[in-house]
Amino acid sequence: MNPILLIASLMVASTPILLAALGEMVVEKSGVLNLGVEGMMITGAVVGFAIGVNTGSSSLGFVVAALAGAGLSMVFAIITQLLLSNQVATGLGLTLFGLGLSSLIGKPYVGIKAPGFAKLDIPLLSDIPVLGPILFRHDPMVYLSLLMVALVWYLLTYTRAGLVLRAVGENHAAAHALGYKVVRVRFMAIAFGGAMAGLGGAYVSLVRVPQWVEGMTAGAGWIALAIVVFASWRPWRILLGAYLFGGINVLQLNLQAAGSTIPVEYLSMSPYLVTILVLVIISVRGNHGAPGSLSRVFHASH
Amino acid sequence: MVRLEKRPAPSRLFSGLTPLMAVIATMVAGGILFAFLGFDPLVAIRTIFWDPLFDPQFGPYSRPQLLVKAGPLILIATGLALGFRAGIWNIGAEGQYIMGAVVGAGVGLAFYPSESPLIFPLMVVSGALGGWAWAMIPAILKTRFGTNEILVSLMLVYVAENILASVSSGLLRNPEGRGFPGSRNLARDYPAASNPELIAGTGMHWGVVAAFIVVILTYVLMTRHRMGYSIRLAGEAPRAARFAGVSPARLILFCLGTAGALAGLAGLFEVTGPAGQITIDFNTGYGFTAIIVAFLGRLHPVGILLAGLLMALTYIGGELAQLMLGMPAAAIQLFQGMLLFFLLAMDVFANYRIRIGNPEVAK
Amino acid sequence: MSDAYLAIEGLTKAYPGVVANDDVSFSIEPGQVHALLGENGAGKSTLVKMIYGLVKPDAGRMTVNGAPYEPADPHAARAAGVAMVFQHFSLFDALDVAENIALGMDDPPPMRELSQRITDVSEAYGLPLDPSRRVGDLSAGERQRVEIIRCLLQNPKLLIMDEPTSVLTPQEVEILFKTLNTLAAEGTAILYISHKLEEIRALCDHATVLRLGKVVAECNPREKTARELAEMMVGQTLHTPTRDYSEPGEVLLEVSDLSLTPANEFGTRLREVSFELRAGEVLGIAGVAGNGQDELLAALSGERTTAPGTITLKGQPIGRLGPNARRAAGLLAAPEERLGHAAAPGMSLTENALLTGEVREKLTSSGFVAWQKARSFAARVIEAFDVRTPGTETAAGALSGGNLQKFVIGREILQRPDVFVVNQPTWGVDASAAAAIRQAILDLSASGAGVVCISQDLDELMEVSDRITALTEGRLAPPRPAKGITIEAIGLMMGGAHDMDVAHPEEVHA
Amino acid sequence: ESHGGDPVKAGFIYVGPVGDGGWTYEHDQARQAVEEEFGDAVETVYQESVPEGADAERAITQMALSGADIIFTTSFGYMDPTIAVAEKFPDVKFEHATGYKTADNVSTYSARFYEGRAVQGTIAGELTESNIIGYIGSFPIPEVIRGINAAYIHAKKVNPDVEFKIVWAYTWFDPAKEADAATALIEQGADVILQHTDSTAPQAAAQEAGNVYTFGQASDMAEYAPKPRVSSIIDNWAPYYIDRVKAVMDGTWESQSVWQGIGDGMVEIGEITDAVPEDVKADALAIKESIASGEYHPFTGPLNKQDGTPWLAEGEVADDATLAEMLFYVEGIEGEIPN
Ligand SMILES: Nc1ncnc2c1ncn2[C@@H]1O[C@H](COP(=O)(O)OP(=O)(O)OP(=O)(O)O)[C@@H](O)[C@H]1O
Ligand SMILES: Nc1ncnc2c1ncn2[C@@H]1O[C@H](COP(=O)(O)OP(=O)(O)OP(=O)(O)O)[C@@H](O)[C@H]1O
Ligand SMILES: [Mg+2]
Ligand SMILES: [Mg+2]
Repeated sequence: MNPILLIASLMVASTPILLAALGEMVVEKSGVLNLGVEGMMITGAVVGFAIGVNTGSSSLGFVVAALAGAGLSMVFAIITQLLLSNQVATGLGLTLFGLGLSSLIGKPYVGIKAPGFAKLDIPLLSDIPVLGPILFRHDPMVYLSLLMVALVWYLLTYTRAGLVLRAVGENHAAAHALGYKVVRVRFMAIAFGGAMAGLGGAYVSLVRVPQWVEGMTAGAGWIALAIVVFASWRPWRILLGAYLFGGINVLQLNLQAAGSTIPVEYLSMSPYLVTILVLVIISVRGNHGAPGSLSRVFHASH
Repeated sequence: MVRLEKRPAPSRLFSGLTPLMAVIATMVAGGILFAFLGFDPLVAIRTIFWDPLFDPQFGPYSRPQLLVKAGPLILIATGLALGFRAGIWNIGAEGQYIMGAVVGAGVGLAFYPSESPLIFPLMVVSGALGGWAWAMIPAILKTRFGTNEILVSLMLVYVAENILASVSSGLLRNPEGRGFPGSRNLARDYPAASNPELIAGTGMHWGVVAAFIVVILTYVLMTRHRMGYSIRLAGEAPRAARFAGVSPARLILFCLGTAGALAGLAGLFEVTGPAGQITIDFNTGYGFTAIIVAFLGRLHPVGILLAGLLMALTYIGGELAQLMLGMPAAAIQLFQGMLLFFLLAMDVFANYRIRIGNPEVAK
Repeated sequence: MSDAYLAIEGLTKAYPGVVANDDVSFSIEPGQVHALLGENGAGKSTLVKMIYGLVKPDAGRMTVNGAPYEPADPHAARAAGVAMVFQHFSLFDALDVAENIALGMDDPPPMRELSQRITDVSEAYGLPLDPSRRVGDLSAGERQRVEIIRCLLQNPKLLIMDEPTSVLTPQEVEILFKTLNTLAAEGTAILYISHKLEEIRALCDHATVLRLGKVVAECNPREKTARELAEMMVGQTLHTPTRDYSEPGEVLLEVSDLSLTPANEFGTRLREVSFELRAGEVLGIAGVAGNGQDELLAALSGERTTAPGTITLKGQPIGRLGPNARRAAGLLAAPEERLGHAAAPGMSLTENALLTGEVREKLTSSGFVAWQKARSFAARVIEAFDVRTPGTETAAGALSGGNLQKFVIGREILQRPDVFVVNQPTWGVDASAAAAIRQAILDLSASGAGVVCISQDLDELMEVSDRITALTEGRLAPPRPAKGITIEAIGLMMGGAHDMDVAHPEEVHA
Repeated sequence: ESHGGDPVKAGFIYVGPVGDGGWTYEHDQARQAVEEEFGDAVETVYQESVPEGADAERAITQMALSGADIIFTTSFGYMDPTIAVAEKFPDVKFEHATGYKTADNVSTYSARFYEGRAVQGTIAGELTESNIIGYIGSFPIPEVIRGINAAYIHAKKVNPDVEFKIVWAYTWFDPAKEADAATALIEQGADVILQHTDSTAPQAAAQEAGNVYTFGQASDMAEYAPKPRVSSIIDNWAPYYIDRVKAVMDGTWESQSVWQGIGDGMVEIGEITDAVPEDVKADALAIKESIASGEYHPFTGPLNKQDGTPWLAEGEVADDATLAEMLFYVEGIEGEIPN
């Protein structure tokens, strides 16, 4: 088993859930629970693919997929933030809606090959032994996802916008009393979450697979939601969680391929079991940190 | 400008009216969607909402099927609602449903080909225990280590799916099934283990009966019993619940355990009745759909009963629309999503008054 | 009127079913300390929220320095020089002090600079604060400081304070008043809301009295007695608690060497608390919130259990028993936080009656709730304690603070406890309701029960207690007879260790 | 009886969405071929994404109620529901794919995909340079195991040094996971990948890796030709469906149980591309021809089971019953079948 190749492929395998989970974390940091990640991802997947095929440009596909994810998330935002509906049920509805929408949109695209998406082969750097293949021979989205982790972390920790976002998620009544537009902040966070889920979905259809097939995200959105909980709402832990989950998945397949004697059933359950195990260890050490207003309805009386 | 003004108490009139308004709004929006896809909107709407109930060709068959489809949804959703009321987030009912079916069927198959009348009751108990045990994992991790139950219960769904795949091509495989995955057919080939239709043509099997009983029991539990009171109190004000002497750990164990047992029961009734056998793809997402049903029913047993029946109607109506009109399954899914959105969005009228226009602002 | 900083004319605001402010007019001049008085629900908070841009008036107008003033939101209000300390804190527990303060400013300097300014300003005003601490870890008094510093950093022209002193020690109040006087002297107008009329008399030079949303009087509070002020608010003559000192009876409750680690990271550790309580006696426990009051109440009510022998009730060790077992044994309690602890805001009064009445009032039989009995128990509480509410099916959260507090206290007292433990019985409650509650406590002890009354309000303690002690950083001072004790003496008891320094972090985390 | 003016109504129950690009997609292609063949004389209806289990019986019943004359239930899991509904509708003809239970009005049909696997195995064995062939399995069921065995036997025949590495994905369809599985196999040294899952993700992974060969599964996957996809097994249900609908029209429909392969056209071998050397292509075509003509059976002795016990003697041919229930590897394959 070659650890270099393993790390390189886990980075690719984890990118969709990393993107989606990071977006959802920002949404939850603002105090909103959107369970529609799967629906937004699959919509991003089909729209990104369709645009990619029609224009021949995967990059454009990604951009439009992000817009589509954000657009779909606005349905959720309007219903939960303006019409004050229950977030859990609305999010589940969004998943249903997104799955249906995507397969309608995707009908003409079944069986078509995706346009290519060039890898960055950063000269010199990619030739460094060991690190080169791990770090410098991926497609731009892998780097973008890492950059987004850093960016989200920086924005949340060091900027005023991030501070306001956290404040709104922590205690929306107090944030409102100080004059912050709770609903507006949440709309923006939800849109960001939608865009990131859209990107994650498009990564599946344009890079990972790459093809359009109905239902192709196959539950990645749920895993992304779980990663947010796993990460206790912290950006770098999102990276850890996504890479851990993706990594174990890749590792177990590699172990199978290498003819390991561990029974296959156990191997194929291992990503879920290890995630639970790590979470238990983390929670024994007592670290939770769910935003205080998470999934609570906010209504300001005037 | 439009403003929302909270009503002192939810309007009874609108609580009754909003589901109706939502259905009408969905018909209009859905009609537009169907027209856009090239279907006659009126025919489409009629096929989905009317034909399963009243079409002379399908009605007699579809009406009882509503109960068959709604039964497991209601059974699972009532259990989930207990926890949701108390702020306990079990979203792994799908896994508990699988484990109930696997354990229950496993126990039954262990006695094959017994003819004892005790087999089925024994399976019912083991099914409930299977779901209960699976739910105890997140419950115990939560009470012992404070581990988040959302993640654990969700991850255990995938583990249960793996177990299902494994037993249906291994441990529980039908020895006379020519090596194909899947257990013996309990409904057809193992009378002592089957969950038959109780009154021919009604769709009533034990699972439906159980769903109705559970609705009544949870209604009584929630309104008359101190456990129901404790659950509502814990969801409403956790500190007050502790002050009232409610033990949070016991509540977690009770709510997760009950939800798990009910999901397990649902799985057992399905596997012994409508589905008939354990297969790799035995589970069809009831555990997740039930979350929607629970919230659509406003976490209230009677509401859940109605919501379950409504969901079942859209499923069966959707099947007929596919069959009769050639409508793609995706359009039905989209339509169901829309119905949900409208139902949830219209709720606002029950809880808030809509005020239009700005009151005179000081000039 | 032309020299007024803020002038209000005819402000009106209606909520469904209630006119919170009805044609309210008055003005505040620079340097004036202006009190806003009124019963619970009189409309004080609503009025100041309109000034701060949080609530839009239905009618009326405001001017600042003669120019029309229509704040669209709090940012606009802050831009006009208005700052506000909220009645219910507007703080974020998971964020640190500096972040909380930055959120209250429209154009905060970079964090490092801000931290420095926080340190500077807080020291200049004698309100020390560590900018890097998490607000969730702070005591109530410290949290109050955060709110005040947040305002001070903006150099406000008008400072609104909605019930700021309910959580401060006498020393802290003194410092706050000094600060406010300094500010007033510098020309800042101050609008001050409090139910503590003696404070109003000490601090304010002008008062506007609201009743049912209308201005019913304006006066100079220094020229009135507290009683006169209270009667203006209520619109009728006020009844003061009466008491007769009697000889205490046998020991009912004995607490010995009670130590308790806090349930959460924000709590205070109890350290070897010991006392005894006799029949017919009220033991007053003074101290600033956050010094272990919540933990003491939890340990006594049974929410937290301890070694059996640490708490003895009528000779029975009860340390291991849970809340309901203790209720059965005769020990009842009323925690400080009404909403969410003593009562569930979303539930009806009947359901809230069941919350603690289940055992002693036998409101359940074999697990099933006898709702009819619960309802009539709630009705008895409402009747006996003059709780103003449409009926037993009203949600607890819809009651005003004072009325809910009467309900909570009444619910326990009507169960005829042998020992009653109450934390902050009149927190934020208006004068007439507070008087009624104190009277009920005295009546209870007169009937032979023992009462532990934990309160920050020293006047209140002096009024009801037979013996007084103080809880400081989880330690209890030896009780002293209340007769003849002075406020200063109690202040010393509770201040023994308590100077105005920030508590040492390792002690808080201990 | 003949159907005069009324069109025959043919119904199809699909397990996946018609857009899955694999199993269901190919069945729906065949349905369209039926429409094309008979025009107005036939009406087809279908219901997609019907879960196996509780919902299947209802879907089939409703289809029968709607007046279907013949109903194709296209997944193994529909077996018992098909039989149950057939009992209630004796005048409706039922065709169940891949099962083994028949009745007077229920036929079964299935394809001998393992014949195609033999061709693939031959090509794979000759193409591999690392002598490692990767195989992505879905679930450990006879159908899949048969394919593995057939491919292995023929790869071994042309390349005695060949070794199979098998990964079980435990899914029929999860493109991302299939991609990971392919990548893992490539990392373990495989330079030819066979798959028994339905998406093209492994093809893409192979293309990305460079010098790796793959085969289309269920559908042709021609978009990845000429390389990495060098050939394919295509499910071609059209001839059978046309045949059976015709039988209903003519009133000649009778219950039967068929297992058809290359010779009948139910299993097609997709074009072998030029990425395959001429001699290899010739070998592959030769074996395909001999299977098609019935002259050669892919499971012909001498063959031993994995543990070395004899299975087929020299020249002996496996019987269909054993093949149908095959749950063992042949000698030479390493690893255990899960369970
Ligand atoms: N957002 C709101 N919606 C509806 N009614 C409200 C709202 N806020 C206040 N009220 C009502 O307006 C009236 C005045 O409330 P307000 O909070 O101004 O009283 P207050 O004088 O501040 O009382 P307290 O001394 O308890 O703080 C009360 O009857 C209250 O019930
Ligand atoms: N959004 C609201 N809708 C309805 N009533 C409200 C709302 N917000 C506040 N109130 C009511 O306004 C009144 C005053 O509320 P406020 O928040 O000023 O404090 P309070 O509950 O009276 O507490 P305290 O007695 O400590 O001042 C209460 O009767 C409260 O129930
Ligand atoms: Mg107020
Ligand atoms: Mg108040």
